[in-house]
Amino acid sequence: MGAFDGPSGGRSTTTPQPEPDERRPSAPPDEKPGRRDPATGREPVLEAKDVSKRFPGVQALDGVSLAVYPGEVHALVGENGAGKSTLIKVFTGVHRPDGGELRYRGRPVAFATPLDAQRSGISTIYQEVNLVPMMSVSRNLLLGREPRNRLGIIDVARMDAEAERILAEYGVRTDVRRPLHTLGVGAQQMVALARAVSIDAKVVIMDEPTSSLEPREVETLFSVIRKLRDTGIAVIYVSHRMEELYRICDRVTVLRDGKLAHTGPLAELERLQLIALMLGRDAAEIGREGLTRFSRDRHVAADAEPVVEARRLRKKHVLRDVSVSVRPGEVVGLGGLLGAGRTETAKAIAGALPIDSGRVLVAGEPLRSGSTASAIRAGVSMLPEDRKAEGIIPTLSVRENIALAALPSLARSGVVSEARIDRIVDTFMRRLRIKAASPHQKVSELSGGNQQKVLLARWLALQPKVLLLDEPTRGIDVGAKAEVQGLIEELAGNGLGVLLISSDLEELVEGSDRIVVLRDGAVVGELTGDEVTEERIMASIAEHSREGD
Amino acid sequence: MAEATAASPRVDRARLRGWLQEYGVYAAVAALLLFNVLFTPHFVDAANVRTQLVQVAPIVIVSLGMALVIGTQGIDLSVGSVMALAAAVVVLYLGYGAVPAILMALLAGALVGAAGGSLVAYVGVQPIVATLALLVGMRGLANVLVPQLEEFRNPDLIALGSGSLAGVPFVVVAAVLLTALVAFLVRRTTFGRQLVAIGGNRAASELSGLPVKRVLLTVYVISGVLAAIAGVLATARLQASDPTSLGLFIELSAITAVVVGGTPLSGGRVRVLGTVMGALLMQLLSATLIKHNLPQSWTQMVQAGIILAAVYATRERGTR
Amino acid sequence: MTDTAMIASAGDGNAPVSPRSERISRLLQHHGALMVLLVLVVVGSVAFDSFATPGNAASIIVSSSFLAIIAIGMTFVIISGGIDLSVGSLYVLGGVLAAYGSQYGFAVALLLPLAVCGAVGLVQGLLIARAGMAPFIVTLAGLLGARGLMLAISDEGATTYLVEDAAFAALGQGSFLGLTYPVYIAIALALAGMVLLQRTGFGQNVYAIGGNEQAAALMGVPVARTKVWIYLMSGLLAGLAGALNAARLSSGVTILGIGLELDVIAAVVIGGTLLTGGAGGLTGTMAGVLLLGVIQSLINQVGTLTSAFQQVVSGAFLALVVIAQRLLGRAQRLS
Amino acid sequence: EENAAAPQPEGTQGAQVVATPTGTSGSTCSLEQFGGEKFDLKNAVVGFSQSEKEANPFRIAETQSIRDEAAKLGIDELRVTNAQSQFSKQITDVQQLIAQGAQLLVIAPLNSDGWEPVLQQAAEKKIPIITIDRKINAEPCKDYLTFIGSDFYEQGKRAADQMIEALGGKGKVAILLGAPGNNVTTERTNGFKDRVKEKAPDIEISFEQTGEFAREKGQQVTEQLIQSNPDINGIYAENDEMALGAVTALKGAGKEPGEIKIVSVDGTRSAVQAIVDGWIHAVVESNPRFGPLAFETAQKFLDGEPIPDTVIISDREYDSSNAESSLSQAY
Ligand SMILES: Nc1ncnc2c1ncn2[C@@H]1O[C@H](COP(=O)(O)OP(=O)(O)OP(=O)(O)O)[C@@H](O)[C@H]1O
Ligand SMILES: Nc1ncnc2c1ncn2[C@@H]1O[C@H](COP(=O)(O)OP(=O)(O)OP(=O)(O)O)[C@@H](O)[C@H]1O
Ligand SMILES: [Mg+2]
Ligand SMILES: [Mg+2]
Repeated sequence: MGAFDGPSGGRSTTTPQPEPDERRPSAPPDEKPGRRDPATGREPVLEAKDVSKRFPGVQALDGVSLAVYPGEVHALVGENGAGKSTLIKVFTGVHRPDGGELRYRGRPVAFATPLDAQRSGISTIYQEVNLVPMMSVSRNLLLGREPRNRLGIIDVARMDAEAERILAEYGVRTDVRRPLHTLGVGAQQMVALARAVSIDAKVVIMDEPTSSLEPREVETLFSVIRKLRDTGIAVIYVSHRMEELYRICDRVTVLRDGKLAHTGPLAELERLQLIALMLGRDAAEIGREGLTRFSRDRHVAADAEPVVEARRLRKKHVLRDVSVSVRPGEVVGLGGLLGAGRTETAKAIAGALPIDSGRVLVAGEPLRSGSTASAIRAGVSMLPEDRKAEGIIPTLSVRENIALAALPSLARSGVVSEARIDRIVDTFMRRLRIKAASPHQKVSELSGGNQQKVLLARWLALQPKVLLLDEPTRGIDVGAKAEVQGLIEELAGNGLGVLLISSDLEELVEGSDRIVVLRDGAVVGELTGDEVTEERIMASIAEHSREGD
Repeated sequence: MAEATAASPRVDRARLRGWLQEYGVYAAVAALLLFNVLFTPHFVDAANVRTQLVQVAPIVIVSLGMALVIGTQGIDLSVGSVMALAAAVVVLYLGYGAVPAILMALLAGALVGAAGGSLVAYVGVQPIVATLALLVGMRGLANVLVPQLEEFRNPDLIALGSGSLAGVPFVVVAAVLLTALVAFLVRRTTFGRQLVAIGGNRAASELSGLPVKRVLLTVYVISGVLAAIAGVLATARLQASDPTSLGLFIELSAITAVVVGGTPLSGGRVRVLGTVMGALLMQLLSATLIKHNLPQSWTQMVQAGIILAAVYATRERGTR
Repeated sequence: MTDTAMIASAGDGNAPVSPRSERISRLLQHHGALMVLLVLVVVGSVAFDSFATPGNAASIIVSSSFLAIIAIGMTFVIISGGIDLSVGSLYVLGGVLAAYGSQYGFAVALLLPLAVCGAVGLVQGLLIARAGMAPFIVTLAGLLGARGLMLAISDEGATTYLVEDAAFAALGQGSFLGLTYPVYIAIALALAGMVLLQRTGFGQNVYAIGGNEQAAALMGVPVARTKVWIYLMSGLLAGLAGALNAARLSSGVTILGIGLELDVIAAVVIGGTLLTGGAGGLTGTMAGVLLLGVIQSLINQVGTLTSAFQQVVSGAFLALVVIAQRLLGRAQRLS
Repeated sequence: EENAAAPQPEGTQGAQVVATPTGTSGSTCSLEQFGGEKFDLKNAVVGFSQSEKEANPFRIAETQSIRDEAAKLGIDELRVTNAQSQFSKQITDVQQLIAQGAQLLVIAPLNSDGWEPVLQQAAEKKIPIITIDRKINAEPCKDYLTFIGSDFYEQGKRAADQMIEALGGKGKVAILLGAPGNNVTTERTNGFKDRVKEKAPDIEISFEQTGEFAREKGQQVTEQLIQSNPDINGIYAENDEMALGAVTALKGAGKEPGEIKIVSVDGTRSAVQAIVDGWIHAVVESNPRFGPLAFETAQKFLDGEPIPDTVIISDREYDSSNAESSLSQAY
């Protein structure tokens, strides 16, 4: 069929065509199992040819081809919902493709289950952390490969020691016997990573592995990836973070709306061009308009009364006298490393975490502690960090999910008004550009980025005074990220107070008027004005680390 | 992605499958009706139709409450015992007249529901054990109150059981009204939306400021009251209060009706009409087997087979 | 790479261990039923002279052994996030088949119930794992179907087969140190179950499936196969318990096991296994089984309660036990 | 008021009368044969194991009769357990009674088979067992002392006689069976069917469904029955509760009293009243008042007298001729 090199690569005509020599010659491909990389002469280890996959209402993949070679890091990029995760799941046997062919090590394959794929040497870290929360860290890490004693019985002591050793390589030090869910999301992600890599794999697929990692963990991850590449393992790497792609990836495949938009070496593509390919827009045009980002030129009256004020929040082992305040129209960033207590601070303010002492004032009025309902009534909304566990209601539609928190205000004496719901849902779906087949599509069927937008819509529908955003752009594509950032800007401009938590330092710095730095559950610094830089944040953390140790 | 929704044959098949999932239970009821019309003598007599509807009414009412509870990812095993308790209370207070007696019975149902609901919502006991304790204890309590079957001659209560409105038995009227009420509750009220949200993801609902505990408590209270209503109606029909055997094992029938009707036990969804159809299916099935005079062994095995077939046809399939 | 270590809260350079309170909490949560059991036994011994006698203790233990065997299977089922309502019917079916089979000798008496109950379990497992049907419904159908089958082979329950084989009867009646063989069989099976659950790949898979089925599948757990085994095992154990009971009673009594599934589930859940799956264990289950036996025995000791009051008391007991266990766990977690 | 139905301790109304004082096989058992030791009944620990909840007239009257008689005889240490219809629980109950030091056991068995473990333990300690209302399938005088109760097969036969008479020897009859697997169900069914086959081959038994001994089930099954078999002439209900359920169903369907002949077994007051009202044709009694006879037998045994291995009591019959006058004797 030749689809791999065929016109599908350049079907979107507005995109700048890559140089011809980047693309492999269109020799009749089906004579030999697999073709050779022109540069190295190697055969692809994993290959998709003209693969299609349809979900009810969505053509998630439409004739997509992809070839990955041993010893390369292959970036897979595209907007939210472009089909990246779906393609990966087709590779690993989670979904069965409707059409097309998959080849692995030169032979056609159809993995029946992820287990088959894993056994054959394709190891995957999925977008959502997919581990078992209630099992211990070591059991999660070594599930299926537990060390046995002579009787064939699991040797628990050795298992724990082994797990501790493996995790130490990834910079995770924790009691491996505790249940996984007691770890932060980032640490869980590292466990998943360690698990995937320590399996003897030929191909390692990573679907947005860095979305919940700290900068330092990202470094750890990159050194792992480089090691993998050097030992001849192929890595498929999905991420929305452009700088990362350029640092670590050799080649790139761009998907757009389920179709192949481009494939080729990454170095030859400029960042702007890559974004243009993803968005399906003209590079020059994007260059002119720029991708909307934080403008950093907002001014908040320094003497304005804070709209929300947290005073000496204290919770044993978690928070130590944390005080934060946000004024109307101000974006306050919360900086700190994993486990610093940023999420807990936000949750305590939103009434979702019972605290031992301290109080939260909204517009001067104290909130009843430990009650999300009263916080919401007072105008405090929190976008939770863990979308899957604490955000979406998977059984309900997009519409129901958006309207959920605002229901009481959309109802008269307990009876909901469908018209009012429709109006709100319609407004926000358009304003946030939520991509769904219809408002009645199940939210669990949306791509990660769109789920996040649905959640944002849920909170905005409440017309809050204060918005607490915990990692609002995690797992969101460049376009959407810019939109969300623009939105934050806009909201703040309208007088909303925003508390922003982000592990993306660049975003934090660009977005915040002021940054409060946390470490080990305590405030260790506050940066304002020109002090708001990445270096100062890192310095502030480091300084106190030294003191602390 | 609007252009991607263009129809294709594959989508049609998916839609058909979705349709079967949604309406499979209706098809099953229709099939069973057809069988009976063809092979069961006197099946289409008005009197027979009436008998089937009257007999199914209490199960429908109990199942409605069960559907709500299951929607919140819970389960209520206490419904049968609540029926018995309501039967006991209603004869105890019958001296004050039918209406006060019935109100007391409903109150008793509400209290049992509140007890179960508090255990689940506030103490955090798993629904199945919380309501299991009530299943055991409340049947005992009913028997303490009314140690043996007690006949009554109160004309109002007897009329409730055997009278009719424009040819439709009161019992059936009650079931229809309650079905409409519950359907309204689920579809149109804040409470209904919150209930399914809590069943779908409790943590998220809590963070979204929903009154999770209150909703859970209310759901169990509603289930208790509905079971009490069913108990009163069954008692009125029997013209005797029989706390020993009234509602025995009805929780299993109700759960079956709910699940066969397409409400998943994993919560987050409630199908009211499906539940009614599920109850009807089970009723028609047992009527068919009785009318054809099958021995108990066969009855049970055939029931097992049909339940499996119905649920198999309507099951939610994975992505492949 | 160690310099990039993420320091956990207790970060003191060494691998941090969980705080002691957390461990105590875990212990209590896992062994809440055991604590309540101990309390009840102490209270019972003080309050009633005839409670702590060897005879009474033996009767509690012996009668609990059958429930215990079934509860082992149920523990696996519930940890995997499922439920098995068919055990009560399989128990009586197993007994009737064993008694029927005993006329052909020891082997048939033992193997016939295992084969049939195992087959029912297998079919249930296949329907649940391969066809993706809800365990509650599949096993509810199993409950009906197995009881129907039992009625069919016993002439609508009218025929009670007697155990003909002396060796087989001895399996249920013989005793050692005052306890009958089924007690030792139950203990052996429980120990084997613990090893299977905690120390084998199969056990890990069971926990993983119950904890997060989707993740388990993605982590390479053979979900369907594991589930089939779980239900097969539950069916086998219920059948075995029925067979042993038939040996003890010397006959295939047909009126057994109605509502037994609820007792078994109660025992497992009281034992600290989460009905939502993913957590729990057999130590708790065994404590839960004994707890139910002790509660019954205490009610019998009082001796003056009417049957209705007995039910009220056992319902209240059940509620108290779960509340106590729940609060114990919570208090520890908060501190 | 609740106790109105219970027998008056001093009255002889409705007391059991022994039908076969010497037992069917004629063999007897004495303390010597049994091998136990004599003890004073008054100061002894006596265990009574009831099978089902005291929630129907039969069980209430039965337990009450045992309690009353024990009180009358001045037995302080009467321990009563209730198996709540769970056979396994009954076995454990009796074992625990033994552990509590019971010297005499009175058992109302839930099931005839499966008593092996209890019998072994009792035999070791030489505890005499009197089983009432249902038999235990074991060896009298060795495994247990004696059985006192009705003959359920005979009850079925007598019900058949009543039905045959009511229908004049031909017609269609439906049976409302008791709970499946229950000995009582089996024997009352067999007695009825055998008698019909033998004496009235023109009577066709065209319908048999279980009503599980409960009134509501009896009503529901009858409702189904009269829709699908409108030509039915008679209903044999294996206990009074189901018969009364059938009556409610017939009333609801607009039938006249006596249009369909109902015969049942038990002799509860409501059923006898229904005979008076014309809805039930006849009731065969099954007398639950075992207390006096049981303790009398025990006393005789302890006194060294030989006692029969089976004591069948004579059950009365109620029909329109005697219903009104014997209403007060029904339980
Ligand atoms: N199980 C499913 N059922 C129905 N539709 C689905 C399902 N999974 C994915 N989709 C749809 O397929 C499309 C592609 O989704 P996919 O998850 O592959 O996107 P993605 O590129 O990984 O996006 P993101 O960057 O947000 O993770 C989306 O429109 C999504 O709604
Ligand atoms: N790996 C860990 N080891 C020990 N304790 C941890 C760990 N992860 C989290 N915690 C506990 O949780 C508290 C806050 O963790 P959390 O990860 O929610 O904070 P955070 O700053 O929001 O981090 P992030 O949002 O980046 O995950 C820590 O102070 C600590 O007590
Ligand atoms: Mg994705
Ligand atoms: Mg966080």
